[in-house]
Amino acid sequence: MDLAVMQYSVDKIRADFPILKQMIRKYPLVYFDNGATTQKPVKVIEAVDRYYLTINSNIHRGVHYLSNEATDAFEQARKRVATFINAPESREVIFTKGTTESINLVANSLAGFLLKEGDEVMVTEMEHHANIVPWQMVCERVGAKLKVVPISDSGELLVESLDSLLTERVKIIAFAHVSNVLGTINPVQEICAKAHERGILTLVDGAQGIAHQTVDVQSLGCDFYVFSGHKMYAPMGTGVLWGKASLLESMPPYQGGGEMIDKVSFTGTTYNVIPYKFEAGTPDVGGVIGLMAAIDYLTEIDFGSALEYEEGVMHYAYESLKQIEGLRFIGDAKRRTGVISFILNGAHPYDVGSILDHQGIAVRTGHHCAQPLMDRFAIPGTVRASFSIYNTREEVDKLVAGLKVAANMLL
Amino acid sequence: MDLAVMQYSVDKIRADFPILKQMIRKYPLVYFDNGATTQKPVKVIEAVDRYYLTINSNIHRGVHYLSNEATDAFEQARKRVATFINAPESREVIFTKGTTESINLVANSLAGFLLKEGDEVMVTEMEHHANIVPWQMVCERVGAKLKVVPISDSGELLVESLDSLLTERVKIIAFAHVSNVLGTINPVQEICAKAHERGILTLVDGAQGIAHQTVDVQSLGCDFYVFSGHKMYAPMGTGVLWGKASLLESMPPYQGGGEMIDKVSFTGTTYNVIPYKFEAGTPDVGGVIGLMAAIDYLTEIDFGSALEYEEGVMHYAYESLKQIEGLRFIGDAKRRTGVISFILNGAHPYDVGSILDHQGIAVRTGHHCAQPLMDRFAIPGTVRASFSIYNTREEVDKLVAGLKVAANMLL
Amino acid sequence: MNAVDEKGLAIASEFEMFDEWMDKYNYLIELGKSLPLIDEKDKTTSNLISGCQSRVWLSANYENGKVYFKGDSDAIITKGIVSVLIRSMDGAGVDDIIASELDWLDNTGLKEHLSPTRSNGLVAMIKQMKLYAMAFKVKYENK
Amino acid sequence: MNAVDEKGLAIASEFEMFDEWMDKYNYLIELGKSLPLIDEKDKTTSNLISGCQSRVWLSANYENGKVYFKGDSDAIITKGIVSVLIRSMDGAGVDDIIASELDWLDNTGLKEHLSPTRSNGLVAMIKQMKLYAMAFKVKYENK
Ligand SMILES: Cc1ncc(COP(=O)(O)O)c(C=O)c1O
Ligand SMILES: Cc1ncc(COP(=O)(O)O)c(C=O)c1O
Repeated sequence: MDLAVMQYSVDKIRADFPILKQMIRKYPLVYFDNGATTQKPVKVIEAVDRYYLTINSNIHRGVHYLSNEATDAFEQARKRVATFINAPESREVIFTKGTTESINLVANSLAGFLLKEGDEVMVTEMEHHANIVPWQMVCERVGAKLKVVPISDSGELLVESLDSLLTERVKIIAFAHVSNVLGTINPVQEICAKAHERGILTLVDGAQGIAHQTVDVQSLGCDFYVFSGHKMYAPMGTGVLWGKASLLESMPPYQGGGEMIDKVSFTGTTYNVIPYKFEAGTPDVGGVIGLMAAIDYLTEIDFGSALEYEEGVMHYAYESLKQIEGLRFIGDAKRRTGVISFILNGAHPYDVGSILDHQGIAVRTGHHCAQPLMDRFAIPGTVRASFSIYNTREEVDKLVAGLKVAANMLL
Repeated sequence: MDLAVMQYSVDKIRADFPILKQMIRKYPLVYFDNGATTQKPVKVIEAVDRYYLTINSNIHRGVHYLSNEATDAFEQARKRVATFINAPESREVIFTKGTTESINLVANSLAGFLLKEGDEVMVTEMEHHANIVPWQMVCERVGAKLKVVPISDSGELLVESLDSLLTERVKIIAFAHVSNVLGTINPVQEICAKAHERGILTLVDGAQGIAHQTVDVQSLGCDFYVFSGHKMYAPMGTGVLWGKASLLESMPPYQGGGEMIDKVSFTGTTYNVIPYKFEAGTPDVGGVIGLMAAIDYLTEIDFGSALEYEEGVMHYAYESLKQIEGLRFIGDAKRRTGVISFILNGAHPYDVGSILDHQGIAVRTGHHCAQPLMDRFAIPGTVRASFSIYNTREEVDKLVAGLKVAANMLL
Repeated sequence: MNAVDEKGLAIASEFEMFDEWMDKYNYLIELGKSLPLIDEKDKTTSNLISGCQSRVWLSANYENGKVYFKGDSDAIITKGIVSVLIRSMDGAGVDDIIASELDWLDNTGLKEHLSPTRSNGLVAMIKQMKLYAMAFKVKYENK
Repeated sequence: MNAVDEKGLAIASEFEMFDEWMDKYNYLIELGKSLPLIDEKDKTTSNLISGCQSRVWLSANYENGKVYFKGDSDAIITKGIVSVLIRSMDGAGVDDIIASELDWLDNTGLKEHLSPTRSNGLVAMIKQMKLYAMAFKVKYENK
């Protein structure tokens, strides 16, 4: 094949995302808020439409044609997700409405079952609230304790500290694959190995990992991997919990309802097999089909080269932002991806974000649902630019120019 | 206005639902599985598309334009839902992924808070598993007991029995507005009055009520009303929990994560105000906007006359089905709506459903996630035809003809 | 090709003759009626394969290197398919049953009833038939 | 129209003069700098209005039937809007503050910062200003 054909064409990719042509306040949209949610390619939007226009129906146990078609598509999506993260079996893939629900599911299912009074749950100082609060709530309920792995000033986990922290009281360690503030890529394999040596379960919050890494749950070596579809080009309201079959099988269900049961009676109820045991109620069939379409899209454009391209843009952004006087990066880990956090010294992130917005540039500002991390760095918040496969160097230039305007106005 | 113009035109309505033009096994689709999920009007599909094509963004706390637009639309939808069910305040409307999640939320939030060891939860013999299993699970956790209101042979709640059943140990009674098997419309006001006299909370499962009744939560007099968007012409994966503000405010949160917090630290976390306290994580913004579009659509076509029309078709269906030899209705309450359940004596529902399917007619067969009700009537399942505002008398005729074919083949 | 799939292909060709679904289903229903029925006393819970939509009973015997099945279902269409499956495997050797791929089911036009999500007990029944064959192999042919 | 909204309309017309967002925001930032700052010692938690994006401090005094406000914010744009709001209400009577409708905010082009979901403390601050007025009314004018 011609090399030119094989090369990643960001123009072609951008054409797949109609929203990128929007004008915001008379400026062309520059969207650097991908860590919050990515935009969706037209193929995803169309796949969901096609579902509603041709086979919409409630799934499972239907005797009629539409119901069978919809069920087949839904179960097809499960297989596609399994392949995407290299899960050994598709029944290990549980559809949720997002990372948050996935973590709540695991935390609550383990409460009382694995987690007892006096036990400990380990999280890290760089976690998103979604990977802190569910554990806090569950710990409070069962009388367990939440412990925290500290990080360095450069925003890296102090992995050495695990040797003393991972005592026999610890039942599970839950940590981010990639930090949504610092961009730090955590050494998942190393942490999982340390945990498993001691018989401790591992949950990896892949909300930011899934869109910036090719994920292989088997080589990562974790017990649970969770992520949100909407951060990887799929519709809002979609998410995944992957877990090892043997674990999921032994865990009690989370929500009760239709579909997750085997037999219900007032004298006693028995539960369905996985994955259904954890999928109570009518799922978002359209959303899940959109998630499948997103995976197909990423495969089609060659996700690997897309990520390589994205890394290039991000690297360019680092180098460019470095030139701005008074700009201070928050997070300086050796292995980083996806997001760049910074503050303009002397300017409040809210002001910076507002002024960028007036130039059509979308960034996120604030604590990014990681208040403990803000406390760790003694800052009220950061400005965060987060990247995707459709961002360009020209957009980075606009961000830099916009920041100079902000600096001029604010400092 | 001309009377002819004001009249309900089912042809016009059907034109709004593109899927109804599908051919199934060479027959035009006859969709009588609306109780499982309704089809979606093109306006709903387009509203969601428009969201993804123009303002898709993560909501709340954004400093940028798209985020504000998306947030405004999301909060607009909350107001629209509040108006639709006549809720006193829009902050009483909590978005969930469906009835099942709404009930799990209430049950779990009340566990430990209101529900303690020795207490009782009351449900009825006609409940969907979604309104049984969450309560069973929660009762088991806190050591409470699940009690059951019996029904008559005609499928009506024995409301008199409440006088003795509603002891002071009962903390909440949860029951269906409309039974998804029998079609029975329960006397919500009467039950709520009896419960409130005794200081007992009330939760109404409106999954089947919402699409077949105009719902006014204030006049119903309940404490919680829950339903699924996908059963009322909105996208899959959408749902609502309405609850009285004073109650919701005092209840502890259900899931933990972003958005539902006020301040997070490892020494202690405080929670946000309602409705946000109960909306952890990124919601299905597109779906919620679709739900708003569905409400707008129903308002536009005059939901009241649509329901009147639907009742007419259903009445016609009763009269027509009655003529079929050996057909036995399951459920014969005085006030009924939405669904008709029956069995062809001597034929298994699965066989009947399969043969109807081969004639392009979609019905649901089986236990309809109401196994205790099946046990009550000592049947393995029923054939269920469920109705919507786009069904016609001609479709009823096809159902009747299809059933005669089934009877011929099977009996 | 193994003996089970060979027999199956022949059965499938019977079904391929029908142009009309109704004729096909009438034939299926007839087959259901001629199913070697499981004895009432063998309709135990251990022989029951529970699906949400319909229930299937299945028993198996081993005789001189061959496996013989009996079955039943509460739904007649399910029963017809039980009958088809039993016809293809009845009297076959354990290895043929274990090795069978059942691709010919695609040709019968009944495939939709054999989806894992249909929950009529049939998918579990096929698995059960193979499990019986494996169990007999271990027990009587232990090699 | 009450005195607060009258003053507000005049303030809004200042903003309407700007064609360019940058000029408007530069002006807003200037306003923020000239805000009658709350004393450092009054920056207590009880005077703090917490938003996720920025924080606002507000204090109020009652003198001869009139209410006087001081405020601050850690973000300068928020501070500018605090300043605008205080200018419109400062020295007004309790009834005028309570009755004010603040529709003129629509004309400033700053409305987006005053969305309840923006969470910068400003919506809560407006509520707080009115609450102060109501409290003073009850305390000093009890009618
Ligand atoms: C690291 C991390 N974890 C969890 C979440 C929560 O994801 P969601 O809101 O999709 O449930 C996010 C999203 O912001 C995140 O970045
Ligand atoms: C009465 C009733 N309750 C609850 C449910 C569950 O609704 P969902 O699956 O949308 O959560 C249904 C849907 O079948 C129902 O009919």
